[in-house]
Amino acid sequence: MTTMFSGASNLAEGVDRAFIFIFATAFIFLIGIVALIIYILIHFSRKKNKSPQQFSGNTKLEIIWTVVPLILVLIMFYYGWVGFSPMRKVPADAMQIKAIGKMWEWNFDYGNGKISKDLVVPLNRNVKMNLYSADVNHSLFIPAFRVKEDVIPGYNNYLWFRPISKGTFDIFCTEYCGLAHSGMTAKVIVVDSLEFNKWLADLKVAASGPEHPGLAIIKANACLTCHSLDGTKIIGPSLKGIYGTKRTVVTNNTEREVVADDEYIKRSILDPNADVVKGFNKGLMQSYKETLKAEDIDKIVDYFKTAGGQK
Amino acid sequence: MNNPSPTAPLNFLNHKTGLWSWLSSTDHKRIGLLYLYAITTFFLSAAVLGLLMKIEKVAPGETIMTAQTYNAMFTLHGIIMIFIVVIPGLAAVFGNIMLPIMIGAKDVAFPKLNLFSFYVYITGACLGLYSQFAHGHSPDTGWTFYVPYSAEASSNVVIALTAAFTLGFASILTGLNFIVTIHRMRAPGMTWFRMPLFPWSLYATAWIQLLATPVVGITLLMVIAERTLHIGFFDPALGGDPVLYQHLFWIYSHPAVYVMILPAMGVVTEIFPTFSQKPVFGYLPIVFSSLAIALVGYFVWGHHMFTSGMSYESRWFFSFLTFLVAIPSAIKVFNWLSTMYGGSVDLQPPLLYAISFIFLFTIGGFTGLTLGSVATDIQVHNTDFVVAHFHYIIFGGMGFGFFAGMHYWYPKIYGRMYNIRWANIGWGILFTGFNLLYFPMFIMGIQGMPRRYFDYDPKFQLGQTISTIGAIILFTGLITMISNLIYHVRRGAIAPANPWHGVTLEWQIPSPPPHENFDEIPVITRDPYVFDNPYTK
Amino acid sequence: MSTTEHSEHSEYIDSETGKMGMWLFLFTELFLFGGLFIVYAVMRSKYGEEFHHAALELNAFIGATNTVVLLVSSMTVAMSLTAIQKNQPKLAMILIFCTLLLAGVFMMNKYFEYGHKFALHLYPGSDVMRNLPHGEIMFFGLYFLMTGLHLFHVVVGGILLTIILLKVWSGKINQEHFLLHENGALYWHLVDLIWIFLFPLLYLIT
Amino acid sequence: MKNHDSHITSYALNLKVLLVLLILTMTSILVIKFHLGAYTVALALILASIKTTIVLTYFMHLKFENLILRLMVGGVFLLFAIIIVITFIDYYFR
Ligand code: HEA
Ligand code: HEA
Ligand code: HEC
Ligand code: CUA
Ligand SMILES: [Cu+2]
Repeated sequence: MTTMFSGASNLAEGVDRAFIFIFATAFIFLIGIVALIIYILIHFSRKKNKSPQQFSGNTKLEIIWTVVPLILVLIMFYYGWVGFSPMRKVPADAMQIKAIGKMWEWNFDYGNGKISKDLVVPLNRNVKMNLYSADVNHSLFIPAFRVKEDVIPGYNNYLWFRPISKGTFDIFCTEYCGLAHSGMTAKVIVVDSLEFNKWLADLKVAASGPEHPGLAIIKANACLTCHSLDGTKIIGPSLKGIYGTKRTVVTNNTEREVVADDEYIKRSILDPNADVVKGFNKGLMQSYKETLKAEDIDKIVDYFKTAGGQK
Repeated sequence: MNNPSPTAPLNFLNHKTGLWSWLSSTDHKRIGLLYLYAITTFFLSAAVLGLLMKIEKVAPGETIMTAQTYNAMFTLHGIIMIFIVVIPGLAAVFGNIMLPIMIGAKDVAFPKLNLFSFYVYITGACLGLYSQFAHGHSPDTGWTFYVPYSAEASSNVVIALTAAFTLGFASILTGLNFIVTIHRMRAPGMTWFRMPLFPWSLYATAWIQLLATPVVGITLLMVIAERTLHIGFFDPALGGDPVLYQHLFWIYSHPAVYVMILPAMGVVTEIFPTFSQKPVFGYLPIVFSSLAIALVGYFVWGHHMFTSGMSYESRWFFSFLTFLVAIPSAIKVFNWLSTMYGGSVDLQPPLLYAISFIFLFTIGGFTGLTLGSVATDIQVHNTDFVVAHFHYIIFGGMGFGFFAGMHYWYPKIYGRMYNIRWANIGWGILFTGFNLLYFPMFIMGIQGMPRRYFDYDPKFQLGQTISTIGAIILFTGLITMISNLIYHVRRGAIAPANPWHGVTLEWQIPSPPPHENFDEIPVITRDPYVFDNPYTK
Repeated sequence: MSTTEHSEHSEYIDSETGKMGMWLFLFTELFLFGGLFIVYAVMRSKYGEEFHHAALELNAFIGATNTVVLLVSSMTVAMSLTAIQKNQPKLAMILIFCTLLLAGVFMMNKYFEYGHKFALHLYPGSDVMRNLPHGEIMFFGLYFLMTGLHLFHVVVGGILLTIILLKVWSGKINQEHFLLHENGALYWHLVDLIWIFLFPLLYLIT
Repeated sequence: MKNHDSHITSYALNLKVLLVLLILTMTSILVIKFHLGAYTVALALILASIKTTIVLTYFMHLKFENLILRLMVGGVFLLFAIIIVITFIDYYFR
């Protein structure tokens, strides 16, 4: 289970110290202010105090309550700064991992074509994440490590950390990036070095063979945000092995069964709301009439027919 | 709008009747009321969206709406609340109604321009709504319109941008009008430092409206150009710079948050002396802190971009300035407390709201400091912590300030009194619901719950559910408060000219004020807050 | 303070008040262009070389001519105000007319300049433009947006001056009441001011 | 209500101002030809600022306006300058 508020990286201590100082100050002031208000309301209430005093200022007090908060905020600034500055000083020996954010998933590239969906890192090793975006702004956020940096197209942003405890932690995307922004999550798994080396060695090199042109089109048009190719249901039905199967659809409010042939798949892409798959909502998928050329759709159909995500 | 009873003396509400006399009036008080009705309507509709979002989040997964709807919803909620409700908000309503009276003038400097800017505002607001219902998707970019997403999203972003642009224009015109009014129309003898503090806060606000709004105007135009002409200032594929957009956006939008809060500070600054029957403590420090907030507020915009990949130097620089801008706010809080200290404090609804303003604003302000510190902002940026921060400070600050002003000036504006008991009850429900709704979001934010999330990890379930319950309580409170006010506009007891024993000029004329405010322009001979006949029962 | 009369009843706004309103409006215009200048500054610091190269495409001669045209028009409009103040409405009308003529010349030049760019298919969104190096896309994007917005102001200023011309003619603007004239002139000077910066930044940095 | 207290700028002064502006324009065109590298921009901007000041003072009558208005104009330009400088704290150090 994920630990929620214990720091799991070397950077956590500095950040938490700043939190504690600010919250402690806030707490003291808030208590003081509330106490003073209650005192005033009781002691100077109109029932008790019928002759208000008429003073209207006091230079000494003004100076005190300008200088004291000033000193306090300078201390806050100081803690914030020292907590932050190590985040920008990457140790030279840091291991480099490329994090690729795209709508709406994370890919972690360990080099040599080894790409993983989860971030696996060795305990007590410095890790530098180089952040790349394939489309819009994202942001890589690992709460347990107290790190976050935006992933912006055209920018070489980075962050680094050294995990100091083993476990599995959340990764969130914290820059709004469209429909499935809240689904753009992943995990960090901190393991010890040996285990890490073994895991990396076993990590399959991403298939480098030529991709089916239909699949490329499917990827390029973000179909995969709503449709999986592995059987899981996302926003739309999974398209795994769809070709030739029987589908229960609702046409004009009547249920019927159709076979997913060329015709049906084309219709689903060009006029998705004509046959709405049972259990799914109408109107989510928009027609791709404007976006996809006829030959592209043929390629998609061919992909389902031949490769079809069969395995 | 208000039935003129046969015996009632002529006042601005009844000296002319008929809808057209309202829609074409250049009387600042009527324009202020038009704004009030428009803004209340928009506020309620956007608030309902907020409630719906909370209901969606009562449990993880999809409950009452899809992700697309949720995203469109927080976008519309944010756009309406920021651009249509809180930025014009207090200045357009109470500024319009009270500013000329408080400085002893018969109207603002450019009454026709004032009416014109109201219609610009309405046009912008309608465009904003239209973007929702026009053919195609509702915009789903968030109120910040960050590129490249806003340049690519297939929704009606251009209409929404045009709406924001138009609303900005209305805001500029209002600001312009107020600056000139304050410079040129003060009653004889009212020197700058004899001016009450609400006009002072409006003066500081107006400068921000005037000088910051055009920047966002041109920025939004650039995004429109980007979408329609494909120029690509912000599109990395064409060599543009997405972070530059963020700079331009926040150069406006940070100062804009002070457009929201400064008039609210002005309102409570009027309320504390009246209900303590005691001069304001530290008049000059309050004046200069308003000006300081307005000025320094221009230079801290980068604190919204601490994680955007800005240079290291600018990150700590902006952090430093952010802390400095907190000092004038601190000065104000302490001066308000000292104003009450030693007074004869009468805990009427306006004061109740003003005191809750201090409480909620302090929480919002201190969490603002948490966000201003770079190290901690890294953790809580774009999480529910930020959402809680700005709801505390906007709703708890500006919102409660607005309610305070509403309860304070209500008898003046309508010449009638609301039910005090129900006002207190409404406040109690509102205040409880408010804290239940937003406080858990601080905790979830620190734990890492990101904002603009349709769905969430089940470990946040408890906090989210409490928060939803809070939203429902808050909803009840709002209904109670608003129905009390609406009901008594016509049926309330007739209010005297000066029910709270205030000393500023608006209390020296009949309620409701006559059409031209003053039969004779008053000559001012002393400071604004002199209570020489201490009120004793 | 002289404004004791209620404004709904007074036909003329106090001139100090009106002028201050105009100046404040000019400030917002400055910040409107200011946003573009910020973008320009940032892009230039990124793409100095390419800006340099792209600027060569612009016709500095037309730019310089237009600068002179605007400066002269600024003077004529200032003089027309002097003429009104000295109670020489005829002269004032002639001078405003000259200003309008110069504005026309300015727009003609712009027409040729834009026309040339369009002939080369150099306009936002065109294929030619899209295939340029990044810095040059930025430069031309800024060029079109900045000069386009400026041109829009020239048109608005022209309309304003026409109205003023008619009012001088009908005697509504006279030695006693010339607030509108003064404000129109201020607006026209602003148009000139902005061009004073646009000219070196776009045409001269080669 | 009337513009009586307004200052009247003479025709001759207007003409002189125009001449100075034209000379400054020529200077900036000529200066560019010298290829002063990084300094050209600075120089062009300085010249433009001088021209701006002249237009503001004489054509726009700032010289004869009250102090408040002059302070406002100065303040607005200063504010804009500061905003540019602060933006460049980001870009310069990147
Ligand atoms: C009315 C609007 C308003 C106001 C007044 C403020 C006031 C402040 N805000 Fe807030 N803020 C917003 C509205 C506002 N904010 C909004 C809408 C956002 C989110 C935008 C978005 O992303 O959608 C935001 C986001 C935001 C961020 C960016 C967070 C992020 O995205 O990562 C930051 C960071 O610094 C910040 C800081 C501050 C600070 C330091 C103040 C200060 O001015 C507060 C000063 C007040 C006090 C300090 C309390 C009173 C003082 C005392 C009781 C005395 C004791 C004081 C001391 C000892 C110091 N705010
Ligand atoms: C003035 C500003 C303001 C106010 C008052 C509110 C009020 C509320 N907001 Fe608002 N909120 C914003 C400004 C504001 N918000 C902004 C700027 C954002 C950022 C948007 C973005 O990310 O782009 C935001 C985002 C935001 C989110 C974050 C979305 C996300 O990131 O996932 C949430 C989630 O809970 C939320 C909830 C609420 C709730 C429950 C209220 C409640 O307080 C509302 C209480 C009111 C009611 C419950 C209803 C009252 C109804 C009636 C009285 C009767 C109705 C009658 C008729 C319609 C006739 N808001
Ligand atoms: C916004 C989400 C979304 C996107 C993006 C999307 N779809 Fe769909 N799709 C759906 C939903 C929901 C359904 C089920 C309802 C229906 O049939 O209309 C569906 C149904 C389908 C079906 C019928 C499936 C079946 O089980 O019978 C096919 C085929 C299909 N989509 C293909 C595509 C292709 C190809 C793309 C990209 C070019 C795409 N979709 C993009 C949401 C989406
Ligand atoms: Cu990716 Cu949000
Ligand atoms: Cu801010």
